Amino acid sequence: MGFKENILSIIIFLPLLGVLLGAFIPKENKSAIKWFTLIVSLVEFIVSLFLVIHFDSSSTGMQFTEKYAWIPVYHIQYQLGIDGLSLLLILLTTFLTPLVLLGSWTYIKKREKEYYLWFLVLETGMIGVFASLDLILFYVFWEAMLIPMYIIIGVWGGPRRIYAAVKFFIYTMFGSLLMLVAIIYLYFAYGSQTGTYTFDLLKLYNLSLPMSTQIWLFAAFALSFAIKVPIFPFHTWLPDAHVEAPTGGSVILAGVLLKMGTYGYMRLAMPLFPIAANAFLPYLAVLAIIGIIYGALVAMMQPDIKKLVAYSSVSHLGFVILGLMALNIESVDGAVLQMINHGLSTGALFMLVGMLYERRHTRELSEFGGIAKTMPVFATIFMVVTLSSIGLPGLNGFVGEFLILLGSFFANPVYAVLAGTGVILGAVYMLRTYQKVFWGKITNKANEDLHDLSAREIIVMIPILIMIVWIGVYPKPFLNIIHNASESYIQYVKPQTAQQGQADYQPSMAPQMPERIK
Amino acid sequence: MELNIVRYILIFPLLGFLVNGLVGKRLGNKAVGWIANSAVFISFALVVYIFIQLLSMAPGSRLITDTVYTWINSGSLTIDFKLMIDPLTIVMLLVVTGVGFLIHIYSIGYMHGDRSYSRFFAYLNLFMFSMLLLVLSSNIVLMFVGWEGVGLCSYLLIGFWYEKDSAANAGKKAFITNRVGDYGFLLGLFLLASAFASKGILTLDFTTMAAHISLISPQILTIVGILLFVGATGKSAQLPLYVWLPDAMEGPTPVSALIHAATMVTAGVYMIARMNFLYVLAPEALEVVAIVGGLTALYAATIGLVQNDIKRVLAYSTISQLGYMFVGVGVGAFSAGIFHLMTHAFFKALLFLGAGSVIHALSGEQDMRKMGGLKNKIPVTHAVFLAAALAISGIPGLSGFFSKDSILAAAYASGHTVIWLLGFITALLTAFYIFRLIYMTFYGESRLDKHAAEHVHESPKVMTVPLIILAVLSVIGGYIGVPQLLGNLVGWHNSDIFVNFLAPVFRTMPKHEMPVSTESWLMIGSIAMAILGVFFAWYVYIKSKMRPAEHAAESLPGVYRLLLNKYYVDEVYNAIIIKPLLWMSENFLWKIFDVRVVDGTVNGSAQVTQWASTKLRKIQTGDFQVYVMLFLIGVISVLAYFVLR
Amino acid sequence: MISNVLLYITAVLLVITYLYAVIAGNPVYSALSMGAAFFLTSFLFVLLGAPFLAAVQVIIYVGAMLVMFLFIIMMFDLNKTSTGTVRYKPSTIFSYFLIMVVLLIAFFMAKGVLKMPEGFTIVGFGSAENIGFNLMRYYLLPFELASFILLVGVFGAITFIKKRDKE
Amino acid sequence: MSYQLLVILSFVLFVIGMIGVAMRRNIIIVLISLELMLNAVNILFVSASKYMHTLDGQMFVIMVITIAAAETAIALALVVKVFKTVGMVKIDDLKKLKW
Repeated sequence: MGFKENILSIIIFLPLLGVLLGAFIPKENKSAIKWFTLIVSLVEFIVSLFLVIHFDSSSTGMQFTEKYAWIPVYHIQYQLGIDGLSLLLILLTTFLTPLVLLGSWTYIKKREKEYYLWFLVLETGMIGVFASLDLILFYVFWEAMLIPMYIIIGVWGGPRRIYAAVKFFIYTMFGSLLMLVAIIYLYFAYGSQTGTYTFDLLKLYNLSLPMSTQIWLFAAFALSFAIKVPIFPFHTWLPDAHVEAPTGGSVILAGVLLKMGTYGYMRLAMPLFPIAANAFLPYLAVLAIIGIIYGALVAMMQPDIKKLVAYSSVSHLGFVILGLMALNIESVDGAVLQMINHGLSTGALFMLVGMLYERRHTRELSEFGGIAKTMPVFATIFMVVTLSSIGLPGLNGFVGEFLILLGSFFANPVYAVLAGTGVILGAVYMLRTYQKVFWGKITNKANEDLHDLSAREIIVMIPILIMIVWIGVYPKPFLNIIHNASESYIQYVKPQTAQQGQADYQPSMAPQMPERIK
Repeated sequence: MELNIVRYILIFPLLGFLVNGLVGKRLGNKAVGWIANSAVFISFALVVYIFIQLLSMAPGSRLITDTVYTWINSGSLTIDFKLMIDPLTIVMLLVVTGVGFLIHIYSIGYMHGDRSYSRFFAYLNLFMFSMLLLVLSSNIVLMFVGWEGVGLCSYLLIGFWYEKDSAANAGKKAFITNRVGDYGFLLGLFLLASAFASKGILTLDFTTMAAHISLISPQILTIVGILLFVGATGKSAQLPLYVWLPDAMEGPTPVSALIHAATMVTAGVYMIARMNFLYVLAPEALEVVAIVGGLTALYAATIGLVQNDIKRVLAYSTISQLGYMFVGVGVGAFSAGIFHLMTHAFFKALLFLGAGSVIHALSGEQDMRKMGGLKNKIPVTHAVFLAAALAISGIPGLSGFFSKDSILAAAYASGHTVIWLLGFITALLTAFYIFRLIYMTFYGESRLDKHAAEHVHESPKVMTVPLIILAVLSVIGGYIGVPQLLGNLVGWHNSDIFVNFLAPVFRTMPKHEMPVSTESWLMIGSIAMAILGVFFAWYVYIKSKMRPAEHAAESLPGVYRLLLNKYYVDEVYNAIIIKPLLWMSENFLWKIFDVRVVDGTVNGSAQVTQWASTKLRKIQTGDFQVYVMLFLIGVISVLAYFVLR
Repeated sequence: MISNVLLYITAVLLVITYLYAVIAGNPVYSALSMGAAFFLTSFLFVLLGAPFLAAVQVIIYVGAMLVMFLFIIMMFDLNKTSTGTVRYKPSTIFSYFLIMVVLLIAFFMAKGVLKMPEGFTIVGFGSAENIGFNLMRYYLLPFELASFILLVGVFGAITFIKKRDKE
Repeated sequence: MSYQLLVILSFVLFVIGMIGVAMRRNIIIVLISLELMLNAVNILFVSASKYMHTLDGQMFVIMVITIAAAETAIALALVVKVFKTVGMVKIDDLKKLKW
């Protein structure tokens, strides 16, 4: 029971321990609570760096595995393990949480204690989702993480928070219940095939079901994750949830929670049901492309900045899904990287919008204009994040989008041609927003004496900016971590593709796994 | 040859950007100017050093590379951060750093007293970095990084005075129009990559691609060529994506000179020259390039005839001259295109900076109708402006003559008679509009405002010295590329140094020989056109003192208005693309589809549930005896079912 | 044979007392009729071999519960407040009729005629001794739980009635 | 007497009690009917106990009696409370359970 053997459990439950201890801090002592939770989350981040140090990017299997019987009667295990995909998402979670806590310092003005503690609970849930290898454990974390988010939106949200929180909750529950049914079906299907019952994901990968069954199971999983991602047309909860959620909630929602959907596709839905996945592949890709264009077009017309960023998420996550559906190493690498990128840049955008909201208590575009003059630092940071979001080369967004588009071009040029328009539209709506908020003359009296970012706010933004530049300039370490995860994903899903009719997914000019040039 | 100092060409402007951008405000304007200028100067010095190194190498093997690190690796795709210098690169580097440095110096004077002085120089340095990256990169993806980087700087610098709405709009327009082009560029890149990948060589490196290009079918190459050219039309302001460049004049004048005349807009030409190995195998694509170039040259020149804003005239002139360059590369005369690129960088930068000097002298006035008679008040500016005007008109002996003539000769020689004719007519128009500008600005009676007239002054040394240097370059710059025809007259063998220097870089198209007499006649013809243009301008604006604007407006109102309004292209784009898209997004996608259909479905199901509950709750009478009864009926029913079945 | 006759008579009387308890307009009559029914039940228990239960029946039902009911009725004069007696709803009556029919049919269809065992061999079948033995041996936990429920009932009743200090 | 008749007897008694619960307005009489229902069940238990020759039925009766006692105590306490606050013991006036 050493530190290294149980490192994942430690990372998962450390925030929860923090919650237990933090519960003893009196409610009135607000700064103590803030500092305490911040320190807990920072310690958590440092501990999670341990994973990076000991992560072996050349190994193909799961690492840091833990396995204990949990409910032996039903063969439910407490089984953890991560690969490159989970590692990056866990790091993203532990990286964003302290920033979110620090960013909420002055934003939250009621029930501070509960707010900060709920965030730690949320962190436990999120990391648990990314680390569990047992389907029931996964499901438990998946549902558990809904509760803190529901409460964060519902208690600290905007005027229509109840509507948004309920919408968020019901949408997600609807999907996950279908998933639960599918999980249980899988359990019995595996049992009837092999005689042993298990929820172990790694064993279930080897289960081969007939097409007709796979279709239904895949549909259940895919719908659940599609809502979470969200894939068009299941996206309408997102703008509402984002607009009403407090800044911290939005950041985590966009930064991490949406990734659970894409993670689900990559970890569960696609590899578990390869035949069905291949049958659904073109449809999902088309939905992703519709999402890219549609999200961008709708974002273009939003009068509310936060709603705009929310719709841009729909567009960006369309890219991720497209990357996953293109099924070649470049696109999948790009998709995973784009998950991280989106977490960083959209998270940062939400934080920045939150800072603006804190000053002006409005998010209407028409209320702003000419702010670059009064808030130069803010304007600069916003510009960098905007550029990252529209995929300017040299910043993180480009690497992901480039790989995704390149890979999807290999898979089917039409995908890339259509999805590529999203790149243009992305520039249109982001620059339009930037211009409306920051450029022009100050027309609104209220904007004349806005104070620029405080030191604390700058500290919140700097780590994100560093990551944005780092991934843009030197993405290799990240790609190395991702590499084996995406390769095994392709291996699980691909073989059936070959049988199912190459022509559909492999146009004549596409590569047959080309050699590397020395 | 691997040479590690190449990377320092990039690093210094980047450092200048970081220092000026992060702490520039606290350093004071003087320090900011020094930092920015010395960063560019060091790069320039390094380039000169490498140029000398390059010259010392054998002509066939002039290639210097510098691999910094592996940037992206995914599967079989590896993209290195690798820099490369060959003769083509070094020409671009010299132009970019040389002209760039002069413009940096000029900016010290021009931007003097601006509130955002440090921001300006930070952007300029960032631009230098991106442009150098574009030029130096050894693979097409890295080139795209620079490509987008210069687009970003262009956006930031056009919108430099962001408080002006027109500037902000122009910046956005530039970026988005460029993005449309980049979309084509990216698709071309993808197609190229997948074509190579299907042959088992997934590469985007210029050298490797050049070595294996023959594996790929010409049809694909043609598509790739056209797609890449779409990118070039965006960046280099060709039809139909030229619309952003005239608006880009909202930026500070040094920016117009550096980015929108000398360097960035020529990136498209450079790209096609760099990809010559591909275009040579895709003659149809080259044909498209040449046709678009020729049409743009004529088209922009006609608009330039009637513009009244001094910088806009120059902007349309730039578009027109870029058209020439595309004609040059389009007919396969890559070195001629690059040669014109270089001379154009000299004289167009000079024209812009001169215009900046005029504007500076007139406290910001840009309308030529409110100028006139400035010749004696700002003599230095007048002199250099005249030199540049003569150069661009193609008056023999100046740089523009040599480069333009070699392009036209190549066009004619390769059988593109129509394109040659377009260029030929454009030569006349060019001479006319540029001398119209000269005459309206510097000659005739003064039409200045009272207020402006009092303050007319020559620019300080820091501005005029770069002007003079550029003027010298505009005059003599052509002599490195003297056509062999003229060289023979004075017994100078290999007079076309430039072409010979670049020759190893370019794949050659099938040679078209043409008789000496034809070439001579062509040359005489274009000289005649240039002189004719100057003469017309003199006749119209000085001799007869016609008010051609009014005249034209009366006699040919339709044509005049069409030209003045730039063929209504902006309006057409607005009406057929932008408005419908916005309308559809807002009114259909968002308000109907999103809110009504999707949310309607979701909320509708919630409402159905709620409606059903309000009806069903009537069952809940609150009367416990009814509950008892119902409960018992339920129990009994279950019991009855089990017993009676 | 005699016991059988007694059983029939008791059964008939039971039905009558039950009916009267349910129908009676005055709660006092109703309560008293219930008392009669409890006595009859206790007699039935004796006939069915449960003497201990018969005793308990009388003690608890008659001695405690009936008294309690009467006490409440008297104390609050509840017999005077009641106005209407029965809520006649044809549907209700019909449903109960239906229930009855279903129950009876169900029972007859389930089994044939079941005879009571005649010779009764176990000595002191329902005696206090046997009951106590069973209760303490096999039913200890339910027994304790029942005592607990009683305790809760006591507390509950007291707290309900108790006047709050604040009010 | 057959076991069957005893069962029928208890059924009949039970349903009579039930009718009382469901149809009387006076809350006291409703409670009385409830007790009568319990009693009917007790009769069934005891006869079953005799029929099956075990004491288990009788055990249950003891439990039922205990529960009935507790229940009556609380129910009557409630009646007292309701009477004090509402001043009524008519069951159709107590419809606060609605919705």
